Amino acid sequence: MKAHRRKVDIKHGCVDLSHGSGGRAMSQLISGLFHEAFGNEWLARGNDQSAFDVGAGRMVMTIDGYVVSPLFFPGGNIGSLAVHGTVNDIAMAGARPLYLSASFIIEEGFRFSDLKMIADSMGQAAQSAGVHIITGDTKVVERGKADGLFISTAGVGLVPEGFDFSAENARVGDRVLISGTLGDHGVAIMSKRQNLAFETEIVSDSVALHDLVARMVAAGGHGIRLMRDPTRGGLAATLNEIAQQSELGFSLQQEAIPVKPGVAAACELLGLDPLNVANEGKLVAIVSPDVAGAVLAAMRAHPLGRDAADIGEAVPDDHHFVQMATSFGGARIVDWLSGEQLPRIC
Amino acid sequence: MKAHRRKVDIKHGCVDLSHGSGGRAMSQLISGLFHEAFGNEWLARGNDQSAFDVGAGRMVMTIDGYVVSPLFFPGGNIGSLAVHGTVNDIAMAGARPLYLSASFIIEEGFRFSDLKMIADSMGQAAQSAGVHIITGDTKVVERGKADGLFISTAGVGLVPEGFDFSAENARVGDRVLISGTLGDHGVAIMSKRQNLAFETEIVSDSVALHDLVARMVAAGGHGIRLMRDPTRGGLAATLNEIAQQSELGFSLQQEAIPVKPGVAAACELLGLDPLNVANEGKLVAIVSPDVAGAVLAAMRAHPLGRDAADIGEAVPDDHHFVQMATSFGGARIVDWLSGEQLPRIC
Amino acid sequence: MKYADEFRDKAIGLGLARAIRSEADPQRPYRFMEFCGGHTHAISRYGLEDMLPKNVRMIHGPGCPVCVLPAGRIDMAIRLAERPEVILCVYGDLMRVPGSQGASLLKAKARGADVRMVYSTVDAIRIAEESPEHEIVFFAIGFETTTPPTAVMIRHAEKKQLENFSVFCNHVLTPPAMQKILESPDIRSIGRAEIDGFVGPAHVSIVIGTGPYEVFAEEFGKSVVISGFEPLDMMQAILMLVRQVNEHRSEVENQYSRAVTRGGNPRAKEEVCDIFELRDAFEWRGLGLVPHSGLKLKQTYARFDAEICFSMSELRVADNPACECGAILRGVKKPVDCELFGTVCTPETPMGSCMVSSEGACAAHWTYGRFRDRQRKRAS
Amino acid sequence: MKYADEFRDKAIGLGLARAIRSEADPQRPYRFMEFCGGHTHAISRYGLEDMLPKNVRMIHGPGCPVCVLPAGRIDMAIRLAERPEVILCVYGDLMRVPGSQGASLLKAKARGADVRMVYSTVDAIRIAEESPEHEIVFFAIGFETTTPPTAVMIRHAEKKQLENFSVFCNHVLTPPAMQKILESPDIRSIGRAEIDGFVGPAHVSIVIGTGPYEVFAEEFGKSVVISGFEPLDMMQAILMLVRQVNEHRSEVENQYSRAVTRGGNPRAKEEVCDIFELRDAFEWRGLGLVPHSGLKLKQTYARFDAEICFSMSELRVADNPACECGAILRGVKKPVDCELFGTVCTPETPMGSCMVSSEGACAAHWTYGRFRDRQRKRAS
Amino acid sequence: MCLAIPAEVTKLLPDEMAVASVDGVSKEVSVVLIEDLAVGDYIIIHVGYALTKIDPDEARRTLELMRELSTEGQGAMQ
Amino acid sequence: MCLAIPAEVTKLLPDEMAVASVDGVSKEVSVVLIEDLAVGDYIIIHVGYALTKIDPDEARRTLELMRELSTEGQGAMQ
Ligand code: SF4
Ligand code: SF4
Ligand SMILES: [Mg+2]
Ligand SMILES: [Mg+2]
Ligand SMILES: [Mg+2]
Ligand SMILES: [Mg+2]
Ligand SMILES: [Mg+2]
Ligand SMILES: [Mg+2]
Ligand SMILES: [Mg+2]
Ligand SMILES: [Mg+2]
Ligand SMILES: [Mg+2]
Ligand SMILES: [Mg+2]
Repeated sequence: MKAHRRKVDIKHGCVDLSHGSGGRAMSQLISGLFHEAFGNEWLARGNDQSAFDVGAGRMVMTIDGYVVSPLFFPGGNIGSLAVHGTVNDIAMAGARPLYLSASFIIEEGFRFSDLKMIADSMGQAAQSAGVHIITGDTKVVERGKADGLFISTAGVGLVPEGFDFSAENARVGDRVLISGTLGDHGVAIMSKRQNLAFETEIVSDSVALHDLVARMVAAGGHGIRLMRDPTRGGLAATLNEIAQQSELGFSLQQEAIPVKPGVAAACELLGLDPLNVANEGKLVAIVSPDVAGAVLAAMRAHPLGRDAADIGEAVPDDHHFVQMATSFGGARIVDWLSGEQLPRIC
Repeated sequence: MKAHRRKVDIKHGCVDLSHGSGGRAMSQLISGLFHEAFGNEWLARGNDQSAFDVGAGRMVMTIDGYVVSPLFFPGGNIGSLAVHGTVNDIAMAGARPLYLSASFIIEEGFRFSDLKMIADSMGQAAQSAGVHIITGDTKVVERGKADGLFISTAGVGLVPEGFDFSAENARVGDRVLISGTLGDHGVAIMSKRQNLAFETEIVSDSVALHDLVARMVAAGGHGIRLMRDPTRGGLAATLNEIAQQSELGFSLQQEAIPVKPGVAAACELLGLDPLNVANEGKLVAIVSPDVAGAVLAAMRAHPLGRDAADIGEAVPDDHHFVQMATSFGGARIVDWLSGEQLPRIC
Repeated sequence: MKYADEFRDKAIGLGLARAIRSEADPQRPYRFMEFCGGHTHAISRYGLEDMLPKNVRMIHGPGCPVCVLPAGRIDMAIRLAERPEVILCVYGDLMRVPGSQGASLLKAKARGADVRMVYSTVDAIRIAEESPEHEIVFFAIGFETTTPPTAVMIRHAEKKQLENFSVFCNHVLTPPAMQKILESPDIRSIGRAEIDGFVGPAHVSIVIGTGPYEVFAEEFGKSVVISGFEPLDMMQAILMLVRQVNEHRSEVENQYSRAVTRGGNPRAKEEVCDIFELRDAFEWRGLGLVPHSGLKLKQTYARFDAEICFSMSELRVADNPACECGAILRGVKKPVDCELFGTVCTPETPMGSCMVSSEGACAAHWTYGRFRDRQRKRAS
Repeated sequence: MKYADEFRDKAIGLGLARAIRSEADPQRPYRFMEFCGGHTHAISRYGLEDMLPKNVRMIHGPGCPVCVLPAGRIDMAIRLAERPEVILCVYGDLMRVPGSQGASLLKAKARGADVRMVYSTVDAIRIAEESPEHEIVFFAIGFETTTPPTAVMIRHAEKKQLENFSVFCNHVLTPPAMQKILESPDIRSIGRAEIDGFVGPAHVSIVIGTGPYEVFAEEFGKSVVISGFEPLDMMQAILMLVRQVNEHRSEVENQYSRAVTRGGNPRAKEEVCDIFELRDAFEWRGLGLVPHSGLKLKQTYARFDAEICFSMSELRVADNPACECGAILRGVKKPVDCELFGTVCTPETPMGSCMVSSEGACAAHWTYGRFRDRQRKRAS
Repeated sequence: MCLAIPAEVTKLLPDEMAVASVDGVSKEVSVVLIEDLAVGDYIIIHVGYALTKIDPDEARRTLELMRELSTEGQGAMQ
Repeated sequence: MCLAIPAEVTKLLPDEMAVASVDGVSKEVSVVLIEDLAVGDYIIIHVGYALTKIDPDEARRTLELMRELSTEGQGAMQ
């Protein structure tokens, strides 16, 4: 008399309110779709939380909400993004990412087939980043109360002994290193927005950076002050934040900043500055000048740091300006963007 | 020439897309509203993640999405709920909750004043639970793409040496303890739904249970097999899940199950069973019979366990049925609810 | 809860159970059909089956308006809801009822149809007033109990001159369905239930009174007791039926005298008569076409009749051939006799009408009673 | 990027800078107004100020259609967008422009008004076709460059017989504003700018040609060079202006000969003439009423004129009295001369027109150039 | 579907509406189908409408009868 | 607002539309304001419309002139 668990009809079915109401339908969706995609021993235990062993030391925790539109974009989808983004925020602390948790908020009517593709991408992204999605939660809201799917991903990681990357650590004279070309993710997303629609071969750079970080830490050790991934708001926002927190300024060389021609062209078309455009697979590292060369070499030796560049230095500045010598020979400030109407890029 | 940071106009203002675009407006919202409400040393560092020290041992991690509607309900709001729910999922592992992270997905047009009330509630709930919200994220989506505000809260906690609460731990003969009256949260929420609207003095039981759990653990030690908070799907869903995972059945006494008269009446009115209705401040503990008395006494000695009751036992059952002897003298199954159209209660 | 709690008293219940056991003749079966799904639900919820002697058997009748609604009518409602201008207001019970090919209003809603759950017809009127740019259709279902509120609402809509409001009427009547069960012409294929008496639904009789059941006592020689829905009400009604059978009486008795009279509620009956008239026949899931068993709006109210306003064409969908609902609703078979029960057919994925609402025979047995199958198996 | 990258060559730029420095007479000031916000933006973006000798000073003119839009027109657009039936389509630049009391389209949108950012007028037409139940209004702004696309769209709407489409027209003209700056009657209160020459906007002249500027050379004795927007274009144009001043010439020269002719684009001009006509006067933020400086739809196209379709009443809002935009737009003051600059007034919370778009004088200085104020302070 | 419960009338409202209460839970219901309603009366409510009043004497009598029958049963078993 | 950039026409489309490309980024634009357009032409695009064609000879001449002026400048400084 045991009800045989019929598989969710992934090909034709879609999420309805019953999948969020704590009943059997929800449990079937979770085990039939998410556990399948993330499959690991922790999820299999079916608890509302998962336990793991840690050695004594310093851990980091982070969380990000992912609301990118469209959900599928050139170079990835919200699922891979939701792993990469959180893994990267952990990695930016110099930490080794360990475990993730994911909260899904789903609009009724969302197709199982899309959900499966997204969950599979998450599973694959997690696997290749060496992390496990050990716990999660699923909510379903009425049609018109969400935009298909939102994912919030939290994560924890282990910080190597003695490391404490933080935005206030930059010192005057430090070098600013960037791991590759800027603006790829934002341009890839914008190319798919109905009112902007343009064709480009640019794809999102969305990728997990923890391995690159590990190589950099090996090369630069405590000479690395801090790292950050220039996501929303782009390099401009990231450096302005660091300048504020560390109470200094930055002086950049525009010529040194790598930007793909397609990204530059799309930005010209839209009236944007690539320095304000989001990245999901790049990092900025502020490093002491004596290790900058070694760290840059380590970056360039890694596939994700092939285009890495030393783009400037930290300077004393009680206005905390980020300045840039333009390729043309002048100088200007690199400011935050001012609430522009950019699409939802992460 | 330093731009003086004008405070966000909490009284009259509302969230617009600029507050989610990674620029200065977002940074002002975060520091002016969230940091103020959660104020702690970790957030103040302004990183995308926060680090903390841990001793070696076992940790738990959990996440939940909160999409409750309405956002403000008798006995709490989405903010307090988003702390209590996550703290409780940690506590249910027998763990001491330590750190939370929160992801906010906000619909443009959301009033700052409401956001502040919610953030303040979160801050207070966190403080009285002895946890810190150490990192977070804010996204803003277009009007009509969310329902005011969604919060996802992740958390970590420390499991005492040797404890491993898990849904597969129940053993035949174990007692089923419940910490208090059932259905209060769900009824409080439903009373505010436009199409159901009824008046009641029932308020949500939303509260953090970690302290109660600590007392129980002190009293019952390793005799406690597992704990769980019967949230979405109510006691029925929780016990059915445990029955499945532990491969046994439960036999309950309806007379022993505490339900407030107002909750019972509202359920009659709506054709619901209180055992399917959500709780946010109750726990079920499955404990070995030899410690059941001590654990129950410890519960009753705690203000949050005043109405605690021993409601039944685990029985061998290869169908994993949850059965109940009714107050009237008959017997029935207590099943999951079948995708009923309940309002969004958590 | 006054007038509820006192009728749930365990001690009295055990006493009534003893009385039934002592009065029922162990040599003969007592087969009573509780027509109403509300009774089916109460039996399951309180576990009454355990309290009756083995030879007193309750047969679950077709009295759940959700269960008996044919798949074709659900398909019609879905088509209506899918029209961009239409907001379909429904009682929550209807959301999961299966139409053809696994369709349901719940799934239609997920795919974009505007389907709103309402608690009362009053809410449907409010929605119509709030959304003048939409067509609001109320998906009316229910037995005689639920029909007066629909009638009142149509009268209100007329008074308020609402032009964006109509009703998709699926109201059905109790007595014709009982009659169908007793004189079913397709007895050969399904078999005829041996029924010694009926537990009649008190909430229906609050409106129509006890009178309409007299035909079953007089013409069909069946005992009838109109019963309330609290467990003591039902235990008393069963005792009354046992006594009628023992005494070879076939009468209509009124157990629920605290709210039911012979004539019913005249105001409610008048409201219904003003607005509705009988259909020639109406299809019931499991029972097929039943003559004079359904209501439609009178010609004078045609402008509130969604079937006319939207030129809805009648859809017919064959029931799943493996589903034994027809036989179960007639009391000829039990849920466990259906090979789909509990495997393919569960409340999450109902294949037939009886699995749809918690008042359906199969759903009630699945949700509350299936542990007994195992006990029986062990016993045998 | 062909036709862009080669005009951003640093070596040539440094050479042109040296040429300017060597040809400019250190004994006299050269005060050139770049009328167009696009030029202001280019100067800031490439840091051209650093490359010019101190006595060659660029004065940022009023040529940003976003900045000069009066708060009253924004309020009018907000009122329109707040109508439930209206979808207002706007170029993204407009979203943050302040109306009265801190209102903006961005905030109106957050509070529920349906405001859609479009990249092109083509999108507005598409939205109108997709949403026949809504009124689509295109919030048209821009100088002569941007007017032809609006005209083309109105012609399309006519051809497609779109009945739910109209235009809230705020198109303005360059030459009348330049003239206003030169002959402003309120010179006493604001002061008159000393301007030796104009850098004319090439994109405007692509449409209208160079001819309309001849009056400034001939009647006002000002040097004019129509210039492209790449940094080399601007450096060359400045050099050409320095030479005109040195040689006491006042001519209209065309630096952007690769796309600008004396007559402009005849098709574009014809489209505009067919559909628009001059307003008697139009209000500019910072400049006040400027005669014959704005366009409106001709009577024959009145059905596409949102101001008529929605009986929009003219709203006037006084500018913030502390805001020095008027003087800045005339070249009499610099952003730092305003006491609100960078404290109360920033791009996040613009108080005046010049802080609104990145092409505004104050915004450009804040976003790209404010580090120079400190250098100046240190130097002094 | 035929779910109906007894509730006390605690307030009469205009437009043939009333407030009905059960154990502190109260809800507005239509009483258009009932004649001569007074505060303190008990009614049976169904989908937001009162269907009838409960006759307290009959209720008492029914309960007494049940008690009797139940004791008879007890006697019979002993 | 007056943002306009040069792009190459890579395809002519019906309804006076064309595809314009810049460094691999291509976008459909209206060319209704332009006469005699051919694939390979460069145009100035603004808010989705081509405003004019670029004259390649004039462009070359301008660049040459700039180079000259720039060298003069160099000479002047030395
Ligand atoms: S179990 Fe399902 S298929 Fe079988 S009779 Fe019941 S409703 Fe029909
Ligand atoms: S800084 Fe602001 S207030 Fe001052 S002139 Fe500029 S725009 Fe006006
Ligand atoms: Mg983060
Ligand atoms: Mg991040
Ligand atoms: Mg959860
Ligand atoms: Mg980050
Ligand atoms: Mg959880
Ligand atoms: Mg939880
Ligand atoms: Mg973040
Ligand atoms: Mg839980
Ligand atoms: Mg519809
Ligand atoms: Mg509007």
